[in-house]
Amino acid sequence: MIVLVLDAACLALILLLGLGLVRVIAGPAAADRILAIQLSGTTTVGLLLLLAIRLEQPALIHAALVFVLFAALLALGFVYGTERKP
Amino acid sequence: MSGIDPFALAAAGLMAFGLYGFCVCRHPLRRLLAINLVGNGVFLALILIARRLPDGPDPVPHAMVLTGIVIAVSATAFGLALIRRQARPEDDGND
Amino acid sequence: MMLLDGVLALLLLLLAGRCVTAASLLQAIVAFIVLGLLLALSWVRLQAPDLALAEAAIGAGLLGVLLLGTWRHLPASGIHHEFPWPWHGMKQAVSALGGLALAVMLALALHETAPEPAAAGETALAQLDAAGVKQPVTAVLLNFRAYDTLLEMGVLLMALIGALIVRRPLQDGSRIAPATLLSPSLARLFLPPILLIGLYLVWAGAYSPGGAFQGGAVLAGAGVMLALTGLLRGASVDGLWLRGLLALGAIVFTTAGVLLVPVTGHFMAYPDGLVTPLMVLIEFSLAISIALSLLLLFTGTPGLARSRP
Amino acid sequence: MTLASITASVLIVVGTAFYIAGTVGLLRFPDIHSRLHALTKADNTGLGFLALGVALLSGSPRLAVLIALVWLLALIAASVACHLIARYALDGTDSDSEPRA
Repeated sequence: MIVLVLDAACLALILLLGLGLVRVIAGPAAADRILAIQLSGTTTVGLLLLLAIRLEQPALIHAALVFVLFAALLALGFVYGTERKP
Repeated sequence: MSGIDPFALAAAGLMAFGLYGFCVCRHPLRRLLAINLVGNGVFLALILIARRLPDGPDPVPHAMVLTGIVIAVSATAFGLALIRRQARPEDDGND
Repeated sequence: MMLLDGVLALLLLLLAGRCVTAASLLQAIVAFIVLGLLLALSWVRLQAPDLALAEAAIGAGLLGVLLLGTWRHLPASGIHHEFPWPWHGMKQAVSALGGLALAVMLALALHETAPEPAAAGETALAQLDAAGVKQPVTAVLLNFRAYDTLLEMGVLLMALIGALIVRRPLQDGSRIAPATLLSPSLARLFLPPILLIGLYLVWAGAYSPGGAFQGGAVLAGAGVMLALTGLLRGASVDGLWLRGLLALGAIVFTTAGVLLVPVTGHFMAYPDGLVTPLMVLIEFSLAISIALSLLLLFTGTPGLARSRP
Repeated sequence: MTLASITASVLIVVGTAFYIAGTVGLLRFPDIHSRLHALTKADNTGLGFLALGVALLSGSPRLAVLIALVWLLALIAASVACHLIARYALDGTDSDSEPRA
């Protein structure tokens, strides 16, 4: 039962990730594409947490942590140098 | 149907798209991305082959791919440095 | 789970296609970054959590930041839209046919090859007790195929040297101070847990997925975060200590290999009693060198300096 | 089927529902700022529910703390990322073909 719920949730999340790709492709602005990266990042973190339990690999939680960190870095890297002076 | 591994198709597709992009795209950054696609396809293929060991995945291809990821990134970083320099040659010497 | 794999593979193909056919450069880069995220998930599905960690940190994370940084530095005039679709011209059509042929052959090759146990992998698994670490991938990297890892460290340093040679001269002080106070405080909040995770991953490499490369990349990520929020900046002068730390991994690795030749009779062979502490020492020194090299590849400068607030 | 696993299932389903809401918002909302709002709030609430459910299932306090850390960092990162992207979009010259060097 619980396995079924986990599998269904994983499948739902990966499909949502696929749907989010519409924003990667359609844009229209650069910020939308970066937003799509943020969406993929959060969804991937959720998927990794689910898979950590489903596949019984606690190490995947570390991977989720690393993902959180680098998703933030990508947003920082994108706006770097474009910020207005105070 | 069950005989075909979707990841095998993905590996083949990644290499093919990479080759196509490398031939067709003109911007050097796009070509760099295309090479990375080919690399990712090769990594995927290696890991697929590593699954064939009966008791657990084969650690040797895993280690090779790990090495490969780092090498690919450092080579790409060098390529990016070259692209930056090529894009703005006028900045020479104004330190 | 089979369905999950199918969707994952489909999305990988979609993004790869998007990456080479996108009209604007940023679209291609974003497709590539998301491809990296999905590849990390694929590694999880292919029983390679080590690679998932490495891909998350290096493949999708650091490479993505580097690509976005380069995109930002390109002059607007140099970027023209491209429409690389197969029906756009003769060259495109021929390349598409070539790609298709390659894909079919590779898919057949991957599908047809008879499952044959690989000798090297079985030996590695059988000899795991002698390696000094419990994690097979770490054992292969640091012990059974230590040459590879040493040379990899060399390649990383060469790439750094190359990037420094071709870099544009740095204009000190031209870095824009972040206008929002939020991002430096983000960096201050994130720094302790990141450093902890990075060091933990290096340490944990001995018995669970992780190791010098993943840990080093996370540590480099911490540095990149400091650089992006203006707390740390690239400097055009370097210190001897920095060079020393860059070379530390290669030096410790080689020294351990050479000094123990009289004991074991082979280059890069380790005696039984010493093997575990040696592995830990080598792993940490490699992690430091990897983190610094990746960070300097990002800043593109030979040195680092603290920014004054 | 214990009480813990039933609770966890409910939490995971609720979390997934929030993810669906977030993605639909990203696709359907008309401008970048409302998309940001949909994504940052809904997805991180969804992640919170998922994390709670997964922590319940993990059954070890160590992993639960680690999962809580994932969520906490994700919240901080998402809020800062959202702020930065919103500021960038406010600048108005947003076009993905011309980077401002």
